[in-house]
Amino acid sequence: MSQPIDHEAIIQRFSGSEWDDKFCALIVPLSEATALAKWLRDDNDFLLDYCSNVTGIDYLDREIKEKVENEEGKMETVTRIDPSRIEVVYHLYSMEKHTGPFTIKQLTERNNPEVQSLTPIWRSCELQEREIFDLFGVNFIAHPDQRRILMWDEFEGHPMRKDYVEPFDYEWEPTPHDEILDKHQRGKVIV
Amino acid sequence: MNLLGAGILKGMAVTLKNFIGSYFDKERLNTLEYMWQNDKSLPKRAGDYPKEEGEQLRPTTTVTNYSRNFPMLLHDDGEPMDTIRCVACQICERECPPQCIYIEKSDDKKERPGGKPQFYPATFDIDVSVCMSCQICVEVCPFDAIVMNSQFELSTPDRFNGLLLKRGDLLKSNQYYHKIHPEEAADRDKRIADDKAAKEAKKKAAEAAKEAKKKAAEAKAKSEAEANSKEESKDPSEPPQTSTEHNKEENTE
Amino acid sequence: MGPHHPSTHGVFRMDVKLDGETVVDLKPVFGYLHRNHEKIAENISYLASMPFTDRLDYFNSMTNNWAYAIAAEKLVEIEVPERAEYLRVIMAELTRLVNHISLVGFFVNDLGALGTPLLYAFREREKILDLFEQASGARMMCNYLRFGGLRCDVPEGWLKRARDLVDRFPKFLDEYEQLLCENEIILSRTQGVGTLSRDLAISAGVTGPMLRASGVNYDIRKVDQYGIYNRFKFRVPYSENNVGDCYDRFMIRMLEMRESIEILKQALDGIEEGPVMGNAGKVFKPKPAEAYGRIESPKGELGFYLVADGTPKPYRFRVRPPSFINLTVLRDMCIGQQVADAVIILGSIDIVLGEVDR
Amino acid sequence: MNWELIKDILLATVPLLVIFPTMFALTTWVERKALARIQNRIGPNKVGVPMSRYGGKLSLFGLGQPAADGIKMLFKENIVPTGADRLFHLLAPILSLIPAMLVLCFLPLNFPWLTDEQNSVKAFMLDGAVIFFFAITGLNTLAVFMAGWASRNKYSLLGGMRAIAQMVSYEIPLVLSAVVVVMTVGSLNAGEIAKSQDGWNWFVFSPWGLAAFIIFFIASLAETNRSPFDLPEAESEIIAGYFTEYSGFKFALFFLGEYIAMFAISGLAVTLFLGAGDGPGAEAYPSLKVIWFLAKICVLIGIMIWLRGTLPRLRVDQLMSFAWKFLMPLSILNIFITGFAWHAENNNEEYGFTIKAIIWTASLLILYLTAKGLDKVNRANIKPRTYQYGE
Repeated sequence: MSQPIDHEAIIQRFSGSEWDDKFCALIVPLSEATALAKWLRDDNDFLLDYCSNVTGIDYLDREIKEKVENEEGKMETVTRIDPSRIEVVYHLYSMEKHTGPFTIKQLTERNNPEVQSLTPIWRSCELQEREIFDLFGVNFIAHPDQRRILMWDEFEGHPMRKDYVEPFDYEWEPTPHDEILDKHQRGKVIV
Repeated sequence: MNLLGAGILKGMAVTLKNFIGSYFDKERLNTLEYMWQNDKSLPKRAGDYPKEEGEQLRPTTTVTNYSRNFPMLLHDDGEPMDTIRCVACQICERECPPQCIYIEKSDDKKERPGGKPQFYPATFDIDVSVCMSCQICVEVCPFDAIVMNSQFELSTPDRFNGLLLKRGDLLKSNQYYHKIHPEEAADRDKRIADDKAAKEAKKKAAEAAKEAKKKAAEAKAKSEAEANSKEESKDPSEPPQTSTEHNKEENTE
Repeated sequence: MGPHHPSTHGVFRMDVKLDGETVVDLKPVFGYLHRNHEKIAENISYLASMPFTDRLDYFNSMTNNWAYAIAAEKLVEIEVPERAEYLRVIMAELTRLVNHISLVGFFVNDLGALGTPLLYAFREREKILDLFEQASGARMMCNYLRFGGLRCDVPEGWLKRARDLVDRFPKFLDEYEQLLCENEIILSRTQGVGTLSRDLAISAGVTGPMLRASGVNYDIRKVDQYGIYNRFKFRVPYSENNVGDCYDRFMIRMLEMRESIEILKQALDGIEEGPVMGNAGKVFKPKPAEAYGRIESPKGELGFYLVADGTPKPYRFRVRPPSFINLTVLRDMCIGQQVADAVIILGSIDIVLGEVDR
Repeated sequence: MNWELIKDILLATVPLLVIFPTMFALTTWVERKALARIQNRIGPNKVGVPMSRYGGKLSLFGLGQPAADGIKMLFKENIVPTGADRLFHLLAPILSLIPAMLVLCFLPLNFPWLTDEQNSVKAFMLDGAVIFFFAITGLNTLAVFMAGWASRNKYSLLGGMRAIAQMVSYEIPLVLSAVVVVMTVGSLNAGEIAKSQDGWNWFVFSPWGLAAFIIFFIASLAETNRSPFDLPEAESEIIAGYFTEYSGFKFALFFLGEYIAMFAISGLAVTLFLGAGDGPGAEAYPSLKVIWFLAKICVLIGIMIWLRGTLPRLRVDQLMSFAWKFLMPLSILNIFITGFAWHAENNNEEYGFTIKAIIWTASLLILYLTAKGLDKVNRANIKPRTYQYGE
C-alpha cells in the first residue's frame, strides 16, 4: 500500500509553501513551483517521478458556517467568507518507491489566473494543463503548447467555471420540461 | 531454425479450421439471425409496438430474461388505471440522470384496492430518445411501480413525438413483467409480499401496543407479553397466503 | 487524418505532415466527442453519475464503475461486503479480457487483416458480454456497481457459467496466439515501430500495458492492492528492455490475459455466499472532503478525483482518463515513421474516444 | 468484308465476355461467403428471388446478392469531387477494365465449339502471347495512377503512388519467373506452352517450376492488389486508396476490372505452371479442357480469398524490399538453375533417373537455403521475444 509522505522536510526547504491539513495537500506559491517540483522529482527521499492527475477546481466566494469553540469553551456558529480562487491540483506518485499520492496545489485568483506550468518537469501535465487552460481559463507560464484542447478554437468562455452560463442554443428535445418548452416557444431553439 | 513462412502457414491452418468449424461447431458460429417480418410496417409511435404484450420475444431475438431496455409502469391485475402502483411521488423524475422522465401529479386521489387513496400520475412521459436505460429509476422507486421493459423495437418515423412514451404506452401488467423477467419479478413479488406482511405485523403490533397502553395502568408487563405473542402468531399466518398468490401468478405464465 | 477515418477508433484527428510517406510532424486534435462529462456530474447527485461513467470508456464499463465507487467509498467510509468484493474482481478481470482481446483484434485490423482476428475476438467477447447481461441487465453499459457493493446479486448458475467460460478461454487464446504471434508479417510490421523509452514513459505518465511494455514493473493492482487483490497470486508481465515497441505492447496484452484467467480462477474458487450490498444509506451525502481513487483499468490508471462540499452533488468531479494521457507520447512515437506505422501506433496505444474527450 | 473471320472472332471472344463477368459475380458472392465463414459469420444469405405471392421467398443462400449489389451500384449517385479532373476521373475506371478484358484473349481456353482453324484467330496463338500479356497488364498501372491523381485527394494520390511503385516492382519477379517456363518450352506462344504440359507434365511438378510458380503467385497477388499486398487500397491507412473518391458505377467498373485482372493473371499462372486445360479425362474428351482450366482458376482464386482472410498487410518499404531483395534474387537464381538442369538432363540422357534425382534434390536444397538466407538477411532483427514477470 502507498505510504504517506513526510511533508515537513519540504516546508523547511521551501519556506513559501504551506501544508493544508484538512485536505492533506501542499500549497505551493507561484515563485517556487518549478524548483519545488524538480526537487520532488529528483530528490532521493521522494522520487515522485510520476504525475498522475492534474486538475483545476474553481471556488466562488462562499459563506461558510462553522462551529468553532470560542474562548469560553462553548460551541459557536461563526460565518466566514471563503475567498474565491482557482486551485490547480497535482497528484504525484513514485514509480520507483511505490509511494503516493502526494498532492500539491497551486492557488491563483479567479480574475487573472496564472500559475507555473509543470510540464517541463512531468510531461504528463502537457495535455492536462491544456485542458485546464481550456476549461478553466488558467494561464500556464512556460507551457510549451498552450491551446484549446477539448473545445474548438473559436469557443468563448471557460465551461468548467462555476459561474459559466450556457449559451442559448439548445437542441430541442421532446421531454416536455417547462424550461425547454418555454425556450422552444420563444423560438430560439434549434429543432 | 523453423520453416520459412511457418507463421503464415500456421495462421492459415487456424483460419481453415475456423472455416470448416463454422459449419459444424456451435461454439464457433454463435450468430443469431434476426427474424425480419415483411408484413410489419413501421409503427407511427414508439408505443404502438408491439401490439401484443411480450410479442417481441421471439426465439431468435437476443433478448434474454435479464436484459433491460426502457422503463415501464406496473399495474396489478385489473383495470390499469385503477391498479397503477405509481403514486406520482416524483423521486424517479428527480433522480433520473439524463432527466428523461416528466410527471404531473393528479389533483385528486384515487381509491386503491387494499390501500388508502393515493395520488396518481396525470401525466407520465418518458422520452426514450434521451433515456439511457440505467435502471436508476427502478432502484429509487419505493413503490415497485417502475421496472425495466425489454421491448426494443421502437423504431418510428417521427423523431420527436414518436419517441415519447406516454402513460398509456408505459403501463404494463404484472403478468407481462413475469413473462419477460420471471426471476426478477418473482423476487420482487416475494419482497413486496414480505414487506406487506411485515408491515401488517407491525401494524398489528402497534395496535396491540396501543391497546396495551390503554391497559397499561393495570398490567404493563402482561399486556406486552400478549402483544409479542400476537405478533408471533400473526407471522406464520401470512406466508402461506403470499405463496398462493405467488403460485397463481406463476401459473398464468 | 481524420476525424472520419476508418482507423482512428472514433472521431479522432491527427494533423500529419508528411514527407513522401514519412511522418515529419503530428498533432493530435481531440474534442469531437466532448460532452463535458465533469460538468454534468457536478450538477447531478453522486449516484446518478454512475451510469455516465459507463459511457467514458464504453468497452470497460465495469472497471469505470469500480474506479468511481472506490473514489466515493474513500470519501465516505463504507464497508464493502466480501461477496461484492469478489464479484467486483471477477467483473473487472472479465472486462480486462474483453478489452484486451478486442484491442488485439483492432490492432491487427489496423495492420490490415480484414477483421478476421477481430471477429474471433468479438466472438469470445460476445460470450463475456452475455455474462454481463445476465448479471447486470445490459451488455456494455452495465451500471452494476454501487457505493458499498453491487446493485444486485448475480443470478443462479451464473458462477458456473463464468467458470465454464474461464475454463474454455485458454483454448481460444492458444488458437489466437497460433494465428498471430508468429506471423512473419505481424512480426516485421510491429517490431521496432513506435518505440517508447522507459524514461519518457514514466515522465509522460503513461500507464497500463503500455508502461509495462516499456519495461516498468508497475501495476496498480500490485501497488495499491485495492479491493482484495492482495489475496490473489498473479504475475505482472513486463518487457525485458527499456524500450517498448508496438510488438511489446501487443504481446504484453496477450500475456496479461493469461494472468487475468489465473485471477478469475482463484476468485471463482474463493467466492462465498453472502450479501452484496453494504451498510450504505440510500442518500449519499458526504462531508466536505477530497478523495482521489484510482484503479488499474485495462487501459491504464483510471482515477476519479472527487471534492465534496456537504451537498448531495459533488463540488468537483474529475476523471483521470488513461487513454487521454497515454496520447501525450503519440507525437514522439510517430515522428520518423511511415503513415502505416502511425496508424498501428495509435492502435497500440488503445484509445477510446469516449474517454479521451469526455 | 470477311464475314467468316468476323464470325470466328465473335465465336472466340463473346464466350469470354459471358463467362468471366458471370464468374466475377459468383466470385464476389463466394468471397463474401467464404470470408464470412472464415470469420465465423454467416455471410449474405437473404437476398434471393422475392416470391411473396407464393408465400416466402427463394433465398438460394443469398445468391441474389451480386445482382442486388450491381443494381445498387448502378443507381448510386455519381460523385465527382470539386477540383477533380473530370475527364481523367471518368476515364480511369474504363482504362482499368480494358486491359484486364483484353488479356483474357491470351488464355488458351480451347472452346469445344471452335475448330483448330478457328482457334487460330484467337490471340493466344500469337507468337508473343506471353510478352503481350505483360505489356497489356502494365497499362493497369496507368489507370490506377490516373484515378489517384484525378481524384485530387491526398489519400488517392498516396494510393496511386503506392500502386505505381508496387506494380512496377512486382512486374520484374513476375516476368522473371515466367521466363523459366518460356526457356524450357522455347516458345512464347501460350497455346504451345499449354500443349507442352499435356499428360501431367505440368511445370509445377519440378523444383524450379514450383519455385517459379510460388514467386509468380506472390507477385501476381501484388499485381492485382490482393491481400497481403493491398497497400494501394489499404483501408486502415489511406481509406480506400486510389478509388476513395469513386462511387456508383465507376466504382463498380474498378471492382470489375480488378477481379477480371485476377482471373486473367490466375489464368496465366494456370497456363504457365498448372498445365492449362490438362487434367483427368482431358485427353479423351477435349471439351473437358475448358472446365479444367476454369476450375484451376477457381482454385487459385480460392487460395487468394483464403490468404485475404488470414493475413495482415505489409508496409511500403517492406513490400519493396520483399520484391527487390527477396523475390528478384531468387527468381534470377531460379533461371540459372533451370538452365543448368535443363542442359544436364538433356545432355546426360544415358544416366536417366539418377541424374534427375540428384539435380532435383540439389536444386530444391539450393533454392530453399537461398530463400532462407535471404529472409534472414532481410529481417535480421526480427524474432519472437520473451518477457519478464513481476510479482
